Amino acid sequence: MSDTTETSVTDRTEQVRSASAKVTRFATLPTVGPLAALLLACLFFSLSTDRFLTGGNLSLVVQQVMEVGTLAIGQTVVILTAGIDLSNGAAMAFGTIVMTRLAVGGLPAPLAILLGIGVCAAFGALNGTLVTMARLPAFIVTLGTLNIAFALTHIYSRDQTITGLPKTLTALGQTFPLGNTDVTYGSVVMLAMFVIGWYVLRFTAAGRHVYAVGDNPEAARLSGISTRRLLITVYTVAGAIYGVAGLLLVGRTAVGDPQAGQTDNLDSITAVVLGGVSLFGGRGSIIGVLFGALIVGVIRNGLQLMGVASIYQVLITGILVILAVGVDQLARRRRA
Amino acid sequence: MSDTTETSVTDRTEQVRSASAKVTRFATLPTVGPLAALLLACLFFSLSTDRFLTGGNLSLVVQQVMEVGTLAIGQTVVILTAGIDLSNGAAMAFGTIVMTRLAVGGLPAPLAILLGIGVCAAFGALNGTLVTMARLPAFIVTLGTLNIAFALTHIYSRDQTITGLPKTLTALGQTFPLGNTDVTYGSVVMLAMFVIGWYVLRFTAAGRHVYAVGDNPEAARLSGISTRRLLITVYTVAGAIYGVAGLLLVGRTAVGDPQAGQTDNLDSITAVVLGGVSLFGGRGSIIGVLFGALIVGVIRNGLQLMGVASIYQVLITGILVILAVGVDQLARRRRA
Amino acid sequence: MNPVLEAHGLVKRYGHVTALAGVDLELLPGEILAVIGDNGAGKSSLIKALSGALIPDEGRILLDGRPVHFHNPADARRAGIETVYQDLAVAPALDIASNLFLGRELRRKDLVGRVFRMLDAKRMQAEASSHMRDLKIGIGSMSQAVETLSGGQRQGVAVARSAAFARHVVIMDEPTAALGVKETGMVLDLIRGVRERGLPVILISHDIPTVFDVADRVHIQRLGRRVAVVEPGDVDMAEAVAIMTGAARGNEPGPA
Amino acid sequence: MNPVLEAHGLVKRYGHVTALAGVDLELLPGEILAVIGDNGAGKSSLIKALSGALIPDEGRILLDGRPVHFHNPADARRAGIETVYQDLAVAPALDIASNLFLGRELRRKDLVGRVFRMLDAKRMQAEASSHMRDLKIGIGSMSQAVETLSGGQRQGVAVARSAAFARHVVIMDEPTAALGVKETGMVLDLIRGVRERGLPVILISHDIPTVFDVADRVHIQRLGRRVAVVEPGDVDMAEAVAIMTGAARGNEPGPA
Amino acid sequence: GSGAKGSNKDITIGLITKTDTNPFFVKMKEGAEKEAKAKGVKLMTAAGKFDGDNASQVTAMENMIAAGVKGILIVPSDTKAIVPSLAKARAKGIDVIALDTPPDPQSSADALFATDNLTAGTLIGKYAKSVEGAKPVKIAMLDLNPGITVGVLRHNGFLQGYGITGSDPSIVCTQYTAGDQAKGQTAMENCLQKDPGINLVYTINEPAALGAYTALKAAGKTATTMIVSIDGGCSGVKAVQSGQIAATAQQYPLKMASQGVDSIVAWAKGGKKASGYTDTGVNLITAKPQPGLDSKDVQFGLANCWG
Ligand SMILES: Nc1ncnc2c1ncn2[C@@H]1O[C@H](COP(=O)(O)OP(=O)(O)OP(=O)(O)O)[C@@H](O)[C@H]1O
Ligand SMILES: Nc1ncnc2c1ncn2[C@@H]1O[C@H](COP(=O)(O)OP(=O)(O)OP(=O)(O)O)[C@@H](O)[C@H]1O
Ligand SMILES: OC[C@H]1O[C@](O)(CO)[C@@H](O)[C@@H]1O
Ligand SMILES: [Mg+2]
Ligand SMILES: [Mg+2]
Repeated sequence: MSDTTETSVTDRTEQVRSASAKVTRFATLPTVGPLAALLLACLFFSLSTDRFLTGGNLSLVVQQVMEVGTLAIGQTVVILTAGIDLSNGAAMAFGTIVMTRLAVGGLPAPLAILLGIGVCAAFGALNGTLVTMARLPAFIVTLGTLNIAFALTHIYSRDQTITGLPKTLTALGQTFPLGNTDVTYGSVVMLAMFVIGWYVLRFTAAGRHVYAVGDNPEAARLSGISTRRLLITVYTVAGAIYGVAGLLLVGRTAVGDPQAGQTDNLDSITAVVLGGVSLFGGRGSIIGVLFGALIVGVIRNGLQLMGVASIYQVLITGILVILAVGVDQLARRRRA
Repeated sequence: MSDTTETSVTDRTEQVRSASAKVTRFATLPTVGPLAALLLACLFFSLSTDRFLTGGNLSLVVQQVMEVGTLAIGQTVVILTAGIDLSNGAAMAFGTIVMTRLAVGGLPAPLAILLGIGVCAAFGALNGTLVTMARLPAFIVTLGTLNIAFALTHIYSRDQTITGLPKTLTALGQTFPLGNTDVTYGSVVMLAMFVIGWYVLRFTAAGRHVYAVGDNPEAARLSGISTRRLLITVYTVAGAIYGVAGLLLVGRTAVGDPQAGQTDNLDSITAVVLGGVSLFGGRGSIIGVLFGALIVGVIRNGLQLMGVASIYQVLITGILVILAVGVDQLARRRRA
Repeated sequence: MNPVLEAHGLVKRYGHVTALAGVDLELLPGEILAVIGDNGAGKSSLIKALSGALIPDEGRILLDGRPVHFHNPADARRAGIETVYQDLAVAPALDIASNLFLGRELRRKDLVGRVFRMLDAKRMQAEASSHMRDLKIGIGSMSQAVETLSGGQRQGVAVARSAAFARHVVIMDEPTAALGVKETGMVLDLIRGVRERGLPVILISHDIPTVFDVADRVHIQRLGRRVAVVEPGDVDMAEAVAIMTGAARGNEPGPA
Repeated sequence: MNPVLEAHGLVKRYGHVTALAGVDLELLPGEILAVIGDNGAGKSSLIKALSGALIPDEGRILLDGRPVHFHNPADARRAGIETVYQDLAVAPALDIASNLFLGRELRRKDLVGRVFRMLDAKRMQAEASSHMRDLKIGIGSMSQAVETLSGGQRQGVAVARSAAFARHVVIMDEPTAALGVKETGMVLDLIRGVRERGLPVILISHDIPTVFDVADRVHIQRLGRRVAVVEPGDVDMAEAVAIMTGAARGNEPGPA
Repeated sequence: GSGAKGSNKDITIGLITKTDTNPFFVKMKEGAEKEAKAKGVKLMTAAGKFDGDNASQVTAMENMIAAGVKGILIVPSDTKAIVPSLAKARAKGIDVIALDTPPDPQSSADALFATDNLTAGTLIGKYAKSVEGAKPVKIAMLDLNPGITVGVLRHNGFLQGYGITGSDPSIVCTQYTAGDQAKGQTAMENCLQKDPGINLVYTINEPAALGAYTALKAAGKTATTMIVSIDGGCSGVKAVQSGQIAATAQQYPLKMASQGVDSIVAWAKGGKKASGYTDTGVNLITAKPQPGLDSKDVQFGLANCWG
């Protein structure tokens, strides 16, 4: 055995690592796949229609995903803990009806907004409590609260669309110029929330705990993490985020719509999964989810710009969604 | 140390076991919870309205759940492997359109039925192939095929409800008298399929493998089970079962309806989870799923008989669904 | 000398399996107490009760002479008890440093740390590296996911964690089961080091020679009870094994 | 004597970690070949390659002198190779009998079995019981879920399975790591019994005394290569350990 | 050809319907496509996921504006909620025309091409009254969604035609169906549970009517119950022929579509912008005409039906 072999495995690996560390780190990022899929989709539509790659249109895509994108932030955190939230669209809808009705009824708009978000947070807290305290499966709990929120929305709104909203409520739907493109404030709010979510999940203890609980709840518990408190917090914060999504929706449509959000639960889960987050918890990045949400938005927008008939849009969306996650899978395998 | 201690742990336990074996076996059955919840729901509605507990009404409940119940059989098998199938309602709808259009177009009814079921099986095979060969998440794959099946349904049916069906296609919607109650043949078919599903899952090697793959896929693979072939088979068989559900639906409604099945994916998953099957795979009994499907049917029917306004039905359904799974959880804890 | 940690008459039943049938335990200050027993004797159940991972059906636990009721592992951790579980209790998808510091992450000391609670990833990586180096377990990078480690490397992570953070009592459930000769030696050194720091250690192991080498006293368990406590000087290994398997009588009233 | 199982120059890389760096192995008919090495030396990776659980990047495997390409564990199993994996590879929610017979369930011999493929649950329970009894592992009922077993009991299930079904080669990756003294003795007896049946055994273990007690030859691995093959009679334990840790030179060309 | 404002090829028109699942809208789309082809302009289509899905319609409008459409034809799903988006589009200089369903207020679109929905309701109300006469009836009303113009107009029209008010005790059940067959069936089942004696059913459209019929059939009540509806699609007229539906008010979606396309093209080429309401006509179709009531027979219905 020659002398050179005396360097331990540690040292050997350390050497190789430092050499190719940057490359690897990049390739290992769970967001590469979703990003690649997003860029491919953009490339495809840029080549298919020259209206796609304009500042105005890209800003529009972001604006269109702001509701589902924001919901997906809360959904991501819940799914990272190995949970699921079917109630998010319904809770959001109830929140918008609460804030718009109260505001139209004369309550100062900021207070109405706070109450609307608060109602959503309360739904989240209810979900979290049932999931942890009564140890019920998240799927059923949130299916139950979905029905409850849906019913309350229709009862409280008396099924009427609420119009004539004060300016404050629709402020986030306004735009400001960025270069020669108009950008909605709401888009900025969504992007900011993704950044905050990314920061918390990636750089704080609470974030690590979210991953740990989803990865191996027993290990998290044995490590002294209060899994119950964590889960209740997660669902409650997610609820509050849905409230913010509701505010963005009100900004965009300028009405309180009791029919809103009915397919948002599946849409937000789709963004999460397309973003590379595992439905089994503990794995994935929230930045991937932003790309996931944008993928869906880009597909819808691009097909529309290409003038594809609406039923064929559905067909092609089905195919493209599978392709997108296929690209992600390819990216993952390359680094395995 | 006294002599009596010389009996090994084995013997000691064996003794206790034989004594209380029957009781335990019963309490350990994962179906006790769903059954208890079902019975409680029945009890509640029997006390609330005297129209509930009649043969005619109970037969009606079974008939009303036969579509979702049958879909839930396929869904159960898929979920036991730690998968999920969002496409089942859409695949079923496409199957019904295929069978009804072909039959109305003059193809012999049995052949039309076979082709309809075959189309559903083909969708299942596509799902299974993408999930195993391309290793894509089941959620996204089946979301994609959901869209594809939905679009094909509307394109192929030209959005026309297909009427004037030959007798053979609607035969399963006919009734026969049982005592002084009329029972639909379709109900019997659904119950028979549950029994077959139970037999296969519980008493055959294939069934064990389904559980093993969902429980620990790596262990299953290392044990020499061909997990790929198993999964493709599971999705394909599930697809064929959705085709049968389509046939039952045609029997019940006597038309080919391109709009059918749109909420059936969530409804069938609900039945599965209410039935005590874990969404993480590998745990649960298909008999529980039958009870799960019936719970939803009983709640809907009972609230209806009580004359609850429909939006309040939604509200109460939300609450009752949570309560039902709470009862299941209680039953589980008692045996822990 | 008063015991640091005591258990009296702990009982734990799973259905009709009785894992603990009234077990007692005393851990004296600064000692290494080995716990040995056949598979299924209830060793893991015992230490799970001591570390709050399991709530016994009956019995009392005393820490420094005062009764304690651990409702969860966090309670025991707060009391300074660190535990290596037999099934390791690691989060496989998280990296080594995150696993080591799970539940007691280090925050940056600057403004960002205080106001925005930002973790000090660098310091955690560095400290993790140094703890792991102590064990000579040969792992490349602290940012490697635990699921990519070999069986022994994984065990090294769990052992390093407990040794690094214990303030009162260290409990290790078969910490060397997956370790090689060299690595086992390191862990034993580490256990002695912990004793040197004045902390008592409970060590569960099937490796009788090692146990007799390192332990001050040996608690022998059988069918969910303590059947003897012996000192390695007084009793030879064969005798201990005989008691453990029920071939010889221990110095405690055995299972009735 | 021609080897039953041979490997030549197996290489396996994970990113930039090289688990196997061109390892060779020969297993002779009817022998017990021990594989020892530090944590991370690539022992588990080696046997995974031999059992089809992992496809090596380079190298050849020969069974009875003929090249084989195992694409998955089922291929190796069909060739009569049974393996106990270090992480056990059991399905926790399934009962013991189901785990033992997983992938080769027994069907009833009557009409129901032939036509409706009904399993013979009774026979599987009974046979499982008898296999487990051989190991004296002390488990109550074969219908107990594996997740309710103690660490050692679980290992017993995996060991019993491999011994019961092997027709050609048995491979065991640290089969006694979690076992008690008595149970370890049983497993060693069982391994000798397998040899008596004429089947060769590959045994990975960190327990050097045991290895020297039971093995006919010892394959020493280091940094993903075989550095020596020794016979317990020719070399003493200290020497073997020295080779293993790199303190002494082995009888093979070491890692470059 | 080429007109005042350049070639027709440069003109794109958007059509947004409520859903892709109602044949009425499928036909409307086909009509628009045909007309667009004839005029040599491009047509873009989009639809909501369900009747009442405002969010998808808003998104579709935004995308069409981004695609540079000259005009948008829209069947508003939520007649109030869509208004802010209509205003945005019009502010960008786009010609916004509502089809089939008036937005609320109607002036929020440039123009409306639609059935006179109040009249449509009145026609079938009068028909039902003339069949039932003075007999006591139990009426079920299977409505659209709350507060949606087209639903409210037809509902009120039916009441006027029947000569009763909304609080009349003969109305034993009102349910929302979102104009969907499956929901229509559930709604009818619900109503029958409430009062098995129902013998007259008003339905917002033919999908709901077919759903109601299926429920009635399952309950064995088809012989004693009369269904009236609105739409006049080919399968609806066939249902009239076979007696499943007693009468239906026939609409002309192809007209709405083609007139809508024509009007946008005309404006884009320098003509006048259409404004106000254009009635696309409605006819009562029945196999059993009532004395004193204008109606067309099944033959007429089949000749003029769509789908
Ligand atoms: N969750 C559980 N459910 C049912 N039985 C259990 C459970 N956990 C442990 N047991 C049983 O309790 C007994 C004691 O288990 P324990 O894990 O404490 O043994 P141990 O002494 O640590 O064994 P080993 O040396 O094999 O690790 C065993 O018979 C085991 O099967
Ligand atoms: N999936 C994987 N990804 C990355 N690295 C891996 C993976 N599996 C194994 N390794 C690395 O390969 C090397 C060899 O691992 P292996 O499990 O074969 O070692 P071993 O000799 O069995 O060790 P032990 O005695 O601890 O079980 C280790 O450094 C390990 O970290
Ligand atoms: O759902 C209501 C819609 O249904 C129709 O009657 C077509 O079937 C439309 O005229 C109406 O807008
Ligand atoms: Mg143990
Ligand atoms: Mg190993």
